[in-house]
Amino acid sequence: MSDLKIGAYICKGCGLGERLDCDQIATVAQRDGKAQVVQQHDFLCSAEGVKLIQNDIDNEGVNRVVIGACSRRAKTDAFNFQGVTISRANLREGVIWIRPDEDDLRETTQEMAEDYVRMACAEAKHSTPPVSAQEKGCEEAVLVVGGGITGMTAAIEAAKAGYPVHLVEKTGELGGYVARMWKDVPRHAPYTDPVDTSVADMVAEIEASDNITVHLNSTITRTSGAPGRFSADISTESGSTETLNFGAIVQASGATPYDASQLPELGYGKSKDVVDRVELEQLAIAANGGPIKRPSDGKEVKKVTFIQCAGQRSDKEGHLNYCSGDCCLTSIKQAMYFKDQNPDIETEILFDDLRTPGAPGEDFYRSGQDKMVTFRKGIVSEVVAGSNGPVVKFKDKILDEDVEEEADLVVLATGMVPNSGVDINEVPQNEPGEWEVNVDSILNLNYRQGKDVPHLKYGFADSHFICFPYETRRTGIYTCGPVRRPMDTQQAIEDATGSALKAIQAIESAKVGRAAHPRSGDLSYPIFRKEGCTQCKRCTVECPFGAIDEDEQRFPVFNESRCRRCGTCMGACPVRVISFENYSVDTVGQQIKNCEIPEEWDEKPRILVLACENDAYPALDMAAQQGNSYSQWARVIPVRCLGSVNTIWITDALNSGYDGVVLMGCKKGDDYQCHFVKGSEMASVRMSKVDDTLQSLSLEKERVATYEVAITDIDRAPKLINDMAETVEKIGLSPFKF
Amino acid sequence: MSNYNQEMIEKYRGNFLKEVQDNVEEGDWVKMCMQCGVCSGSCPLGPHWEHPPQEIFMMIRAGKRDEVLQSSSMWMCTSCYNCIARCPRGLPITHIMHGLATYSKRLGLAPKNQPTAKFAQLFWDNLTRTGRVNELKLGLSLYFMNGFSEGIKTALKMKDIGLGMLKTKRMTPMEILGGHGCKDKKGFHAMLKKAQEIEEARIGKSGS
Amino acid sequence: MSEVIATNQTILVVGGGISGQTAALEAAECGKQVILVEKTPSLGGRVSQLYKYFPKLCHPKCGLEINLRRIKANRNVRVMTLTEVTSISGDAGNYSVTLKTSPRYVNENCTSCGACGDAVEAEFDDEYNYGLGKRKGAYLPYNQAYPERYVLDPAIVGTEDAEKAKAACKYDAIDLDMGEEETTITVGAVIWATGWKPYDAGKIQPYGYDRFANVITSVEFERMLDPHGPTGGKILRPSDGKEAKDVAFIQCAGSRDKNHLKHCSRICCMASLKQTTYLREQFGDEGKGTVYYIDIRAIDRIDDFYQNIKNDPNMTFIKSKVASITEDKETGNPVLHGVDTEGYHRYSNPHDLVVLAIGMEPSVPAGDFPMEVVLNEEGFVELDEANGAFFAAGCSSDALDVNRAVQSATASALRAIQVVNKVAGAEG
Amino acid sequence: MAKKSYSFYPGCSSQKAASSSNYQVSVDTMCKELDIELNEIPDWNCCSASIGYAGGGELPRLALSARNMALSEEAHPDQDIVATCAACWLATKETQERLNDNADLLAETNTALAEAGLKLKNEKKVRHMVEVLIEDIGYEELGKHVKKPLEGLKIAGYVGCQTNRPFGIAGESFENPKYLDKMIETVGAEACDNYEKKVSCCGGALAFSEPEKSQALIKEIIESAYDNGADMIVTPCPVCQMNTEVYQEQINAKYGTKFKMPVVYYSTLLSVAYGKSAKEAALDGQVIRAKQLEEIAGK
Repeated sequence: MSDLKIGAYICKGCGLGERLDCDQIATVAQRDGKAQVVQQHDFLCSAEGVKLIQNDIDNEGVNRVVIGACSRRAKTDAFNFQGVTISRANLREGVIWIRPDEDDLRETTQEMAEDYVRMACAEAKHSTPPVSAQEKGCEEAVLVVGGGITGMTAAIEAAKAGYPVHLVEKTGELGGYVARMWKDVPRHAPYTDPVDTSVADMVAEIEASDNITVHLNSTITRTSGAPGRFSADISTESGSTETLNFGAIVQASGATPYDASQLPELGYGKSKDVVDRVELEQLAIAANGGPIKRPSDGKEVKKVTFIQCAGQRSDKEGHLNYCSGDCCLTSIKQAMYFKDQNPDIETEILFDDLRTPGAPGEDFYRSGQDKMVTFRKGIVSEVVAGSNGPVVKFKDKILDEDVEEEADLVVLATGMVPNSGVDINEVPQNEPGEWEVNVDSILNLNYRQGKDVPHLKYGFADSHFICFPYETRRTGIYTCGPVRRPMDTQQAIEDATGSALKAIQAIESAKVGRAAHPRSGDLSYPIFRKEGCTQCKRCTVECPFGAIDEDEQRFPVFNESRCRRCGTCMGACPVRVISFENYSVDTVGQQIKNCEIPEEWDEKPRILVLACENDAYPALDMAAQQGNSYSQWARVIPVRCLGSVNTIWITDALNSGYDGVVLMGCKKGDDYQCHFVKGSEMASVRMSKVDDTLQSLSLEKERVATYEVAITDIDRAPKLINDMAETVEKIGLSPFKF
Repeated sequence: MSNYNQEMIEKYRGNFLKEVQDNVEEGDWVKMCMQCGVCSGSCPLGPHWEHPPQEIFMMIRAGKRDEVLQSSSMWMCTSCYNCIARCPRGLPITHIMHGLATYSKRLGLAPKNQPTAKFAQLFWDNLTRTGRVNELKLGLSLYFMNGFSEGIKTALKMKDIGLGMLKTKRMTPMEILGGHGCKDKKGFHAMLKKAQEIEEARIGKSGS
Repeated sequence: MSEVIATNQTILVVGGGISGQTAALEAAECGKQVILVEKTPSLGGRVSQLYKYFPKLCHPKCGLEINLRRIKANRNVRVMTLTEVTSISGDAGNYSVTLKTSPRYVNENCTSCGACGDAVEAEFDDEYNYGLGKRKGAYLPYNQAYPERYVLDPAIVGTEDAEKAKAACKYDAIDLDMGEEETTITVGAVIWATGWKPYDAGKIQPYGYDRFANVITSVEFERMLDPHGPTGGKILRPSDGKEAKDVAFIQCAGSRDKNHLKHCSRICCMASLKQTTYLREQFGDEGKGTVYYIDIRAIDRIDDFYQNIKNDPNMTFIKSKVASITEDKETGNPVLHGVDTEGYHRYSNPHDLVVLAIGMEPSVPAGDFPMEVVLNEEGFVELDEANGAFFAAGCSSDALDVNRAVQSATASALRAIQVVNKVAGAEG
Repeated sequence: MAKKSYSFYPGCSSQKAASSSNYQVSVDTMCKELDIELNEIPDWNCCSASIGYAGGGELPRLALSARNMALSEEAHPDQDIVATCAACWLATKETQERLNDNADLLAETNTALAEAGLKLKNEKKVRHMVEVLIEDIGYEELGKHVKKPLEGLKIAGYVGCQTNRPFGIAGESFENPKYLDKMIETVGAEACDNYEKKVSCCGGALAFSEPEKSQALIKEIIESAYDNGADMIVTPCPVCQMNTEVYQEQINAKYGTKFKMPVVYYSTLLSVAYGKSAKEAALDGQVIRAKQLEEIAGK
């Protein structure tokens, strides 16, 4: 890398030229910002303006580009230069749009603009253009854990795209739960009749594929590494272990049918003729298309009653709180087993809400009705033994009456329990250097934070479940199928296909050292200075993605391709030995320091705003776009995540005379909205300790405020800044102005 | 009649849904109801129904044979077709109601004093006599359907209306003497007889 | 327009909503070349018009910001707005696709400074707000629009307004001579992510959407909540601007109905449950919601969202498809008529406002596809070998929530990659 | 416009001295003006409306309408069947659809028809007179014949049930059909836009057997017309017309109302606007006289 050379480019378009003294700004860039090249342009984002900059890069050796124009969110197509750092001083959205155009405000508006240019130059000075990480993994194989319909699909689809796959199944055969079904719900129009499960076809396809290696009777006894360079021990029942390398992992560990013996009130265990959904499949397989016979005496079933939501959607002890999603379709399918064999068999489905969504679902429901399956909105209280079979006691909600009905067979539509391995909050990881296989774990990760992918509510494996359903907190490991959300076969197949793509993407990204979601493509990575490290473990504990391990001396071990570049480790580090090339304690710290702090008698406070770059910062941009305004005293710096905010920035700011600090991050807690999951939570914990700092400086604690700000808080975000300005006015300026 | 009822009870042994499917006009639609209740809420006579259509469909599935067939509810139907127009599952509810009414009557289970049941029969009898409705005779037989003295009372109550109609020549006492009718009464009656026979044969056959 | 470079290893993604964005990005981040075409002037689709997502009650614009940033940063994705596909011919791995691009009348010079918008006078119904508000004839489709460029409404071209806009622009960004352009490109696979549109509520005649001001659709209700939407984020009745504190939600408005859409639109139950929280958010204990439903389909692990709302004493659930709505002329209140089927109770309930949980209809009607495609009866694209390398993503494949749409889009990206990888393999 | 010819099914109530004989008079007047030829189906029979169900089963009822259609095919093989009565139209059209959908039923019906020496092909359309006016003549042409615009009159278009559901008029909705309003405007009068009871049921089927129930419904229909400032009601259905007109006195007696709302047929309205005499327009058939129309007709 050649010598650092800053080029500062000041745009005069979009009213900047009229509202600001751009010559003065150029002078500031040169004088304070130490920019070697400074240019002004009437229309910087025009082809001509872009060419001007590119020319300086190509011919003048400019390698730190400072652009004083619009927000970093705007004109990204134009200001897209390779091999240099780009710092954007937000003069448009951040200054002239957010401040009223009035003569007596010109001075403070100009000060804002000048500060932003100083700050951008300071950032430029302390950044280096990121180059991708050293530890590029180049393994191409995908490890698929779980040989059910989900895992088989993931394997087949990844192989079809040309990637080698190892499919690990703990039992002696592929197919999982679906293989134990007589038939499945249709997956293609017309959605009218039960169809073949297709397990046999898939097994044949897997066996025929050169790209897929199957490991039966096998489990994963240890997984280490990172995307592009995972290493997994595949151990068989007989005790042999094979260690193989992988680029990415798909966890398709599925779900276990709920244990119906927890439902004695529904007659399970008391009457042989009360069965769960799995047992009904077995009865159907045994019947092989002939009459289904009941377990107690082998009598042909003439009347069967299905009880929906058995042990589900209930907060009773031992029940599942959730809806397993596929049981309505499954019961309709199973009722059709009877009807298709003999239309005179009475089949009744007792439900609370019938859940057959989408086009396929509703078609299948209608088909069930057409076959004269009887649907009844009824809440079952009890199933007891009768003289000829189980008696179902229920309340018919439509007819508003209590009913007792005898049936030959009762089927409990029981739910699914995810096989998500161990809960890392409950099961501590082995100490570094020690290792013990946990038989309940799916992946046996050697990660510092625990052996499996973190769990969400009700034990489902981690997944961001709205915009980015595949994002787990373990980079390169993708959960799919019912382990992450209850789902039917059709959805599991779709989900598996998606997860196979994510695995392939992780492999391709790892090859070139690019970050995974949400900073996908980011080439920066954490640089760690071991000398200063005190082995405090905060970074390893706080990393939302479990990317950092510990060596035996308790020094952190960074795994770049597991890292999502949020900077939470950097924020956590008390001795500030962690940084990124283009985002570090210095790049932000120097921006803070390079803002001019007026003398106390000027009565011009300064408020530092650290805003999440994805939500709060765009909210402020959009506020500007819509003509809102906020205090001229504010200086806003975007941060990757509030989790990356190191308290030193706060302390430094207060020490150097800032009068207030506002932190804007995302919602935390169960319904967190932080893209880095725990970043904003970590920040709030840290900030709660800032009070001590304030106390030690004899400063009022109102001077630092932390808020949860959403991207839609277009009115609120400016107001929060103004609130701080008012607070400062009330309590007075900081005494730390030198 | 009651024999027929007994026959059906034995034939279907509690599977009333199937009985309806086999024997009631458009009865094979009953299974398709999803209990949304839009029919019940759409009926202009709604408040007068003991059991609205959607509930009747549920009762059929729940095997409440007597309660359904002896109900006066189906006789509330005015054939306004609101329910049909709105039913999300496309059930021809009006026709099912008519079908249930017919079936209950055939079984001898229809409520004995249901006025519309009587009127509907009178109407049918009236029109099949000559092929066309004789409004005057229909009116008179209606007034007297509950006996002579009731009939006089009703006729008196309705006399102003009759007078109005007479005055505007929209009614004529001459009609009592014969009035309108088809010429080919023979063919007309033979056709109806045949249709009746075919239908009875069909019902007798069904479900067996 | 600069030349579009595409080969039979390029993936064409049609539709710039959440599904199309996802499919394009997931493929591009695997290193594939992608062309993303969008019919309207900007990316975002339906989700950009939502206030919040269930079940986390987070803001769709947050995920949209991430996706837009990914698109801005990725050189493998080329975005073409105002562009539609008019025909597709050829076979999997080698399709010839004709694209039609309508004029924006604004070129790349646009800085989105807004001067043109200030200069013009004519106003039009704002599509972004489902017509609840107005926008100018020169406009930015919405505050997060990408590309962040203004558009001229074709209706002002040729009028004085267009000249005013042109005169106001300092950057020579307004080009009134732009015309429709046709481009033919070669691609290996097509991902069809054209999404859904709200069913035409006026067709559900008994609910009087076209007759009663205070009967609105769920998508319009979402716009009301936007702090910068047509009501400034307040839940107000269109008839008189009064706060609507007692709101009825009618489920299956157009869905599960052979007179309208035969299918269940899946999202509407959760959407209404979510919208009941807006009442709490805005009016506290004074907010009252009543949900009229056939079945509450709060599927899978988010059933607890339903349970929580059911336990809220201010929220009432009535198992009933509302038969009809009339209007109380004095109060302007819509009055809902029907039967609570649980035990047969008739009701005639007045509410301040009625929100129709409107169904999802495939955006592209059967018959309007640019090639022959296997659809189901409801008009959704089936996953079928006969479709070759034409893969549906998101709501063009079924009525899906965002989570499932994204899953579907990700899966379709892999299916497309399988095709182009095969082409690449064959070509060495 | 060239003469248009149809096979006509008048129905029982339109016969001489029957309850809607006035309807027939005004239809004849209107058709003459519009050059519409109605050829009566020879020897037609009653359709059994929708009340015959208790006595007749499904097939006998279908046979009734089938006979009329077969007779029409025989006598006027090239002509669509047109009915003026809503119930007649509905019963016939329903029969047509049922038999079209179900080949077995058609075969059975033909077996029955054979007893009367008839056979049904079931090919010609079954239409309501209103459809002829809207689709074959058109509003514009209807307007061209107006000689005396009915200015100053405010009229509530009461569509009722059976001309509206389940088939209705093409392009119109079940809940808010607008064709009567358009006709009202075509003849120069003002329509009540917001007439809420436009498609409410008058309880026709129960008018005789349970009059208190049907009269409660009629009361609302009349009341709403008054609320909307209507001078009169116009309707396309003889059952609706009769029910809403002749029971007003009884309703007044029971509820203490003072209803005296004329209820006329669209054909009467058109006839008056076309400059025909009160007698030609059948205004003498009104039990509640439509004085404003009489005045116009008398001018």
